Amino acid sequence: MVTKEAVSKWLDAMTDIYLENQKYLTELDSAIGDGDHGNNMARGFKKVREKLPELQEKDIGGLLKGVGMTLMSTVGGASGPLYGTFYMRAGGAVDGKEELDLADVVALFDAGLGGVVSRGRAELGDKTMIDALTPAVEALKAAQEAGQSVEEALQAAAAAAEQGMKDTAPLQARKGRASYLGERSIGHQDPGSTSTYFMMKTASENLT
Amino acid sequence: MVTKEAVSKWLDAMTDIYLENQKYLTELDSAIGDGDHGNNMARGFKKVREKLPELQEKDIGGLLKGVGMTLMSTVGGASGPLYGTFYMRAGGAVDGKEELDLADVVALFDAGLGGVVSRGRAELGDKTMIDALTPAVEALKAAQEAGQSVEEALQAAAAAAEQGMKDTAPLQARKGRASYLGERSIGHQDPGSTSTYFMMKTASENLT
Amino acid sequence: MKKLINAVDDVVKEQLEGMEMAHGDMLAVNYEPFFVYRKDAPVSGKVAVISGGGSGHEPMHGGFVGMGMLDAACPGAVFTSPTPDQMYEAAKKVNSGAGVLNLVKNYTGDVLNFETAAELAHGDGIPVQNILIDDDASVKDSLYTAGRRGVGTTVIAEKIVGGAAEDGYDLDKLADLARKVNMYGRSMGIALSGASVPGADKPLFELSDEEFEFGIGIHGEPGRVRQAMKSADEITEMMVAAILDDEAYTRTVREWDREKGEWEEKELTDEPFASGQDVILFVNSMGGTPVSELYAVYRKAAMILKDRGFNVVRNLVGPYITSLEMQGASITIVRADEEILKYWDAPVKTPGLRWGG
Amino acid sequence: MKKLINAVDDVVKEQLEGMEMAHGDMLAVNYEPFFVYRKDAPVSGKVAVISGGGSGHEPMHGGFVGMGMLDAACPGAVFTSPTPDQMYEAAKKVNSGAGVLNLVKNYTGDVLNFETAAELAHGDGIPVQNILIDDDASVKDSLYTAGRRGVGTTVIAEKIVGGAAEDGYDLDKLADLARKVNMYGRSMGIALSGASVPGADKPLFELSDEEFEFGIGIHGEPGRVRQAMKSADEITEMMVAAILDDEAYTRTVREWDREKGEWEEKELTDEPFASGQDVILFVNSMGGTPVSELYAVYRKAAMILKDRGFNVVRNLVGPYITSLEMQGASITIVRADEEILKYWDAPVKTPGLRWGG
Ligand SMILES: Nc1ncnc2c1ncn2[C@@H]1O[C@H](COP(=O)(O)OP(=O)(O)O)[C@@H](O)[C@H]1O
Ligand SMILES: Nc1ncnc2c1ncn2[C@@H]1O[C@H](COP(=O)(O)OP(=O)(O)O)[C@@H](O)[C@H]1O
Ligand SMILES: [Mg+2]
Ligand SMILES: [Mg+2]
Ligand SMILES: [Mg+2]
Ligand SMILES: [Mg+2]
Repeated sequence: MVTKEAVSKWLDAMTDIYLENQKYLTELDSAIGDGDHGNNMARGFKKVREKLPELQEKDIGGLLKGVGMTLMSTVGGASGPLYGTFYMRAGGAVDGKEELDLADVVALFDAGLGGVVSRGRAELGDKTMIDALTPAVEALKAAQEAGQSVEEALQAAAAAAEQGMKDTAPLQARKGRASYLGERSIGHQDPGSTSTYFMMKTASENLT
Repeated sequence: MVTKEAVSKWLDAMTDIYLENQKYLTELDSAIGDGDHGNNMARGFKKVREKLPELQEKDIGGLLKGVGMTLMSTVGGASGPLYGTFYMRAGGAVDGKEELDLADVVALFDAGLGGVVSRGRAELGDKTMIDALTPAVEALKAAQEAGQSVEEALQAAAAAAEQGMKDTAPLQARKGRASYLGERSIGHQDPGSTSTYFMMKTASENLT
Repeated sequence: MKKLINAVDDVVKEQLEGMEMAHGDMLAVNYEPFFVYRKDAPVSGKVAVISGGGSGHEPMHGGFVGMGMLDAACPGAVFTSPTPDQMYEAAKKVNSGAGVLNLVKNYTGDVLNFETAAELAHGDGIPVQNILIDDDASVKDSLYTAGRRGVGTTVIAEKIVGGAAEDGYDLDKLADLARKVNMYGRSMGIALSGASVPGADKPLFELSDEEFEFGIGIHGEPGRVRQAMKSADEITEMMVAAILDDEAYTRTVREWDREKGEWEEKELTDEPFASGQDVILFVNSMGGTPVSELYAVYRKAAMILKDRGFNVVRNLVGPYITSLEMQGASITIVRADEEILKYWDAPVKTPGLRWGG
Repeated sequence: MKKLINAVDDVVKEQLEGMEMAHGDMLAVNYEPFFVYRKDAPVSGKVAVISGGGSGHEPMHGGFVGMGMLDAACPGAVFTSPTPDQMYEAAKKVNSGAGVLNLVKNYTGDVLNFETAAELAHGDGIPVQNILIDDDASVKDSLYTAGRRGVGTTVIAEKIVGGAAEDGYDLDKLADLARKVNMYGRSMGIALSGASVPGADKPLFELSDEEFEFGIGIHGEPGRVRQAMKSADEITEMMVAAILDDEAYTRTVREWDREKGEWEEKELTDEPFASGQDVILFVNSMGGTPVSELYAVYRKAAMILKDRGFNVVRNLVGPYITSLEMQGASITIVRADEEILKYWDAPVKTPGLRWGG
């Protein structure tokens, strides 16, 4: 079972990884966007870290919804409402819970993905965070069907996200700022899919 | 005797020398001014060349006054009214003449110098064109007293102007734009004294 | 990348403080969350007009807050869309009861954040509508992109919609006018240099002394093509041709259905320009290009328009929608009719645009 | 050095053409010789106000031609004073019989050319006076320099003198007001980058990413000292201190004696600023610095003025007296009294400055 402490550890690890990779994400965004994705994620998760003590008072659903609200009102840009919606929906899927089993974990990420799709209306292959998130959720579902552990499932999801992220490089962007570059977006990895991979990677290392 | 043709040749040679040295004069002005002295002189004398056929109809006095009017209305900046006044006064000193003897030549440059001083109110050593023009006029007067030829007198004047020009380098400017640099103007040769030296040099080569 | 700033994190806040200190007669600033609002808001009976977007485009939008233009402007971080709480709090502050019209530049971030804000305002019983500005003719295909970006027409729309709001238009009529101005306007931009966000150690893109970027947005995004540097006349010809020869443009936008409380998709088609039309010609600096150079561009643009049978009936020349210190310019042409001209000419009193009254 | 220009020799002419095409409702342009004049000049019974100087400082001066400000502006080549025939022809065009006041920035070239022009106008029976603007506090000593340069106070003086001329001041009263505004104003400027004149292959001075130039003029002249780059607050403190702590400044100016038809020397002394005074605070961009950064400077300047007991009663923030695309800013502080405020507030309708009326 995944405890609330594990979820907090995950959020903490995510803050670290976004701060460590602020420059890297921003560089990816400079190549095909406006060079702020790293700053956006760092600004958002610094605020999450600041609020964590207070948010931890709630159950896991409330905690994640609090994260969503925080990102929504500090990140801005495209990724702010998208990740904001992700965590709000993810929290909604595990409302009232103090612990999560694999079914809860799957529901959490699946609901988050649904939120991102309904807000951003991107399709698979548009070269967005969806391209990392969708295979990750599929991997979680496959692992669940195969009767694997939470740990195994999240490891498979992180690997799928990483592959999805890498697979964005050859794509031509059709959503977000990168779409304005037309063919010039080809050959660059999408920054949002990269921040999503970091989310899945830290999940696999902490949600145990 | 200096003929009107010689005066025309002088104006023509001056046009050439200012066009050839447009960049050089501008560079001198960039160091301690606003980087336009070469352009100003070139603009003015291109117009002089254009008007020369028409101006040549007049006597030498009228010709030089026409040059002054032309410079006055095409050069602008500090050098426009200064050289404009120079040639207007110089022309006034030889009104009605079709030929010049040494006394006329001395009177011409002396009157020009007087015009520059009364317009610009600079003193010797202020690091301006005065610093080349004053010794040149003094040399002319000395040559006249020593009973030299026009050619010898103008050669002495050109040499004196050159020395005066070089001697501006160690001076601190007290007039014109260069004065705003304070001590930073020291070590640079004054652009206006350089254009004055070109005037005297071409005079010595053509007013024969 | 030298700038007149203090700590990078304080840039937006301090610029807002300076604005409030300089223009306290016209506007005030809310600091948590950030929004600039009309000193006398809410104006009784008037629909409130709100806009917003990333900072770095000044005077847009904060400089357009005041009588006859915006009731509130919501600045995000530099080049980053603002967050929904800003627009939501601003709406609550400036709504007089007649509702709020949000003018939203079409960037994914702006659209998503303004949509969330509209949902929140609606939840509070505030009549609300979002109208998209998407006039950047450098973006060709709406199917394979996030659609045309909102650029120069935003300034023109804020002025005209602001004038009509002052004159008592209700929310639906105002939304119709805003949609029309947007559909009548098209823009093209070029850059001679890149812009660098505060704290960055290099510009977002770099151009050599021999090239310029054609078809740029206003966020330091690189444009569509990089070309060998040309004369002002040639560059202006390229820009004007791109606007006048632009074909019909169709896309699907989302507007708010206040009855159902949900987003409604609408297909809109902008007709191409046609000879004989009256137009407003707006020549804009990207920030680092001085107004003197804009006049060279204006000259050629006006000549081409005249040659092609258009009547330039109004104009605007200056730095109004900028991209930090980027050197470059944009041209916006907006077809004008009687209603548009009436509200273009209406008095306006803001730090950035001021006439009449 | 990329610019939006065509042939270097046509730069000024084409910019004037663009200006005339854009602002034909307010002004017209004479092309041989160059001057911009008020559409409705000569204005019956009104003293005409003329200014001029090198091009490259736009909107000054051409952008200030119109109701309530200048009757004519005479642009020289870029960074080069205009020639006397321009001011002389302009004077003949705009003189209504009430005479002409020339506002002359103190640069050797401007002074000499305007003096010649005044002599020519006088010769034609036009009542004329030249008033010098010499407000640049970065120039310390009038004995060992050509005296203080005319910078930001020029804009303020053109507005106030233009307002008073509109109100019927006669030539002598107008000259007194112009002299007073100049003596009440002081400025300081800094640059973050150099400017390059059209056609030049490099800027007039170059600054590394780690330094700025303190005490610059508006012609791309290098300043007095080069320093390590600092924060906006620190730079603003240096500029404001240089202005407020500047001591009494004495110099000899030449004004025209219309009776005698000759130049008369006058010794003038500007008093230092004193706590408790009302002031106009003008924060200006040198061209390449966007208005957003000016607000950071304005914020700190206004705070310092308040701390030191001054009342900022009016302000102006934007690119008004520029140096091509130079990045940098200047601060001008002008002591204000009732007469000055009356004519600052008076309506003005020019391309560059517009309010009221
Ligand atoms: N419509 C969309 N749906 C899903 N993800 C999107 C969409 N548009 C953009 N993104 C993601 O957002 C990322 C950019 O985020 P960010 O740089 O923070 O915002 P902005 O583009 O507003 O500057 C892109 O790399 C992409 O993965
Ligand atoms: N008051 C003065 N009297 C005589 N010569 C002067 C004076 N002021 C400036 N000059 C000369 O003018 C030259 C500069 O001319 P120029 O660059 O054409 O004009 P500007 O300084 O207006 O740009 C200086 O190098 C100096 O020799
Ligand atoms: Mg981005
Ligand atoms: Mg010079
Ligand atoms: Mg962004
Ligand atoms: Mg000059």
